[in-house]
Amino acid sequence: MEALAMGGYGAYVWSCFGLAFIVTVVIEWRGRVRHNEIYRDIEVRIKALEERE
Amino acid sequence: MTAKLSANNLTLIRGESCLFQGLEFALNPGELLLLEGQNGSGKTSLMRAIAGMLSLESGEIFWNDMPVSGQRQEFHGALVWLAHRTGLKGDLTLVENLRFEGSLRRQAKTDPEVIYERLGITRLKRLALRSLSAGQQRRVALARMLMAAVPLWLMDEPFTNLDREGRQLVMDLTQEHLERGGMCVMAAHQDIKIASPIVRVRL
Amino acid sequence: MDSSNLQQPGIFAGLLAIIRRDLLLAWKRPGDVLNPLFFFAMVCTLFPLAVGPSAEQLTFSGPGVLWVAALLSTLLSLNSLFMSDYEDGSLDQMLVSPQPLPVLALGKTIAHWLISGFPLVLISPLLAMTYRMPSAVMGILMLTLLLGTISLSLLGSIGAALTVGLHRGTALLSLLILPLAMPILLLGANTVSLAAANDVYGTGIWALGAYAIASISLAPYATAAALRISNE
Amino acid sequence: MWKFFHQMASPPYFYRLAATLIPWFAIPGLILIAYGAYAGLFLVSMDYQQGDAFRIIYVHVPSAYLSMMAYMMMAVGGGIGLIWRLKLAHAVGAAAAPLGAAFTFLALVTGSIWGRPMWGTWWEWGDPRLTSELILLFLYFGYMALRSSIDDTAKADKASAVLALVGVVNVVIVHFSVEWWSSLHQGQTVFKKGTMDADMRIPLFAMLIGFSFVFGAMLLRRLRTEVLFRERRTRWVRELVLSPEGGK
Repeated sequence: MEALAMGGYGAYVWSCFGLAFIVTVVIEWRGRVRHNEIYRDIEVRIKALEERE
Repeated sequence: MTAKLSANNLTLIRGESCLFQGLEFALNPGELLLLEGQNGSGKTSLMRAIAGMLSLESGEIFWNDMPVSGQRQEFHGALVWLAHRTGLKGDLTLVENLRFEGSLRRQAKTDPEVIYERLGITRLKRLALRSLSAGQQRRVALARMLMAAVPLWLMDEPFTNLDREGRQLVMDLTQEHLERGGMCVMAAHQDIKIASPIVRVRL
Repeated sequence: MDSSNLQQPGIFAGLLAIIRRDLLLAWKRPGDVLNPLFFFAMVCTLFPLAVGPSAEQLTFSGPGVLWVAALLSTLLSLNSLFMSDYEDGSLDQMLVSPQPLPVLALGKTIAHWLISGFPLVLISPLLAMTYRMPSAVMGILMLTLLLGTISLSLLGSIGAALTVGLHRGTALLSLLILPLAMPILLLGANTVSLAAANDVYGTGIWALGAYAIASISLAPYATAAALRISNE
Repeated sequence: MWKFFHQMASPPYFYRLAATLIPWFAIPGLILIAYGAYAGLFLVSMDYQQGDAFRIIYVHVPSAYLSMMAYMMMAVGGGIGLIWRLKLAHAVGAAAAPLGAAFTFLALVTGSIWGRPMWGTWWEWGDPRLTSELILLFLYFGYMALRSSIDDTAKADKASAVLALVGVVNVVIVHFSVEWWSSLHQGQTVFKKGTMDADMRIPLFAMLIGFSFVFGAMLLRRLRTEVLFRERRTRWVRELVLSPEGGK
């Protein structure tokens, strides 16, 4: 427990590491969501074209 | 293949649509290149590509059988561009506008007064261009073209805003230019009556 | 006026021609010259109204306020640099001109500076006086503004060329140019502050001079490239 | 050599290659970060001046490093794209910008959190690095705003490449002018050079390399998205989508 408190600086240190984790995860997750959206749009458009032919 | 102005395998993509693909032409002195097609078929885009304002997806335009991209300044020194928007300043007078243009490129030996007279704009010399009608402004743009001593005229829809007399004048001027050994690239959606050889490109 | 150029005119003739044309245009529309000046004067007036007329505070913050006002006023006038050329087709004519495009871009920027930057340098002592700036420092203020507005105009011409023809041009231009212009502001304002505090201020002047020379020689190429891209 | 580059730059090839490469970047990166974070948090003994607060450098420094690397990549990619007309190089700029902005933000916030116990304030204008980092964030905003306000992708690519090249010259000027400015005002920085022991440095290197690898993986994933979007009208994308195994 004492190791986690970091001699009173625990809140600062842990919030930095936590924030780094959150920012990285969020930006990666947003990237994946965008990829899937674009993929789905292309898929829908191409399949619609296929059916018309 | 030898020609003064030529192009091979031009492909142009604008946004989502392919305007033309594998387009070719060759033009020699005394000939008119006529670009035909509906509105929006890419006539203006092709003109802009010839003038070097649009980057092509593929293909190359040649001037004296050398790629234009390697001699842009020389090529631009040999052409004038007459576009839908005149590129003249409404706040300046006819003379002020043409004087500016004259300091940028080589000028013909003809006396400017003769050119003004021919185009019927002598009386308008001291007026700000803003106060002239669209047709009169068009005639000023024609004056700029005549005053430049260049072999190649690029004319995008030169007949718009002109009355019947004006249209005839454009055709006469073009004819004279071609007979002198000049060249024209013209985009028009009406038929033109010119005795010189015409190279047609259908878009 | 000799209008029978049988030879292709040189680049210097082209440069002078475009400067002359733009000055003539500004002469016919004096509002373009006066608006940035009024804006400059008004921003300088806002500050004492906001923080109070205490002489000590005004002396202390004068250089900074004058410089921020100059920066914003230059930015305001930059938006129209290529706008009318784009709209009336003159930009197309510039692009197919036998004159090199960087030369024409430089000419337009010089004309712009003569219209908006230079008058601002000239009236700055007047406003500096209201901030109780000692007259010895005013020379330094004018020198830094002279060098700084040249750099700002050139830097801004790149931004103006990139945003010409875009709908949200004005706001976007500020967003692009302000971070790029921060070093100029920082050097200019702090040099004047140092001079006001009787400190050594040479570094800032040299740095501003170097910045101005570098931007005269490099910015026109970037502006020309940006114009070609924007007008495609 | 040239043939290799051209093959690399061919979109369908790159799209598949990137998918196989991503785990090769992500897994070593995550292992290095796990080690670096553990060592930085628990194994390394605390700094005698700053106490345990100095452990923040283990996220701050890699973020600041990546924020500048990403801008460099945008500029280099833009330059290559303009000169050799390589569309993939332009895509690098589009993919790197949001990542770079995120790491710049991270560097700013961690720097500010670190400054709080050191200076007693969340923001200290006198610190040259934080100020430079803030200007860098604005440069990223400008770049992304320009990109998103031009609809035509090819045009947006070229315009933003010019901006990135102008910006990268400016980053250097910003750096030096801000240093000069803060020296005038007796600015202080908490990041001092040459005061680090070897056992502090090794986890920092691990974090730097780990962050770079993870950045690489994230960049590759975003590049795949860019390539897919830009090539959406082509035959290979059509075949990819219609193939039974799909191509996500």
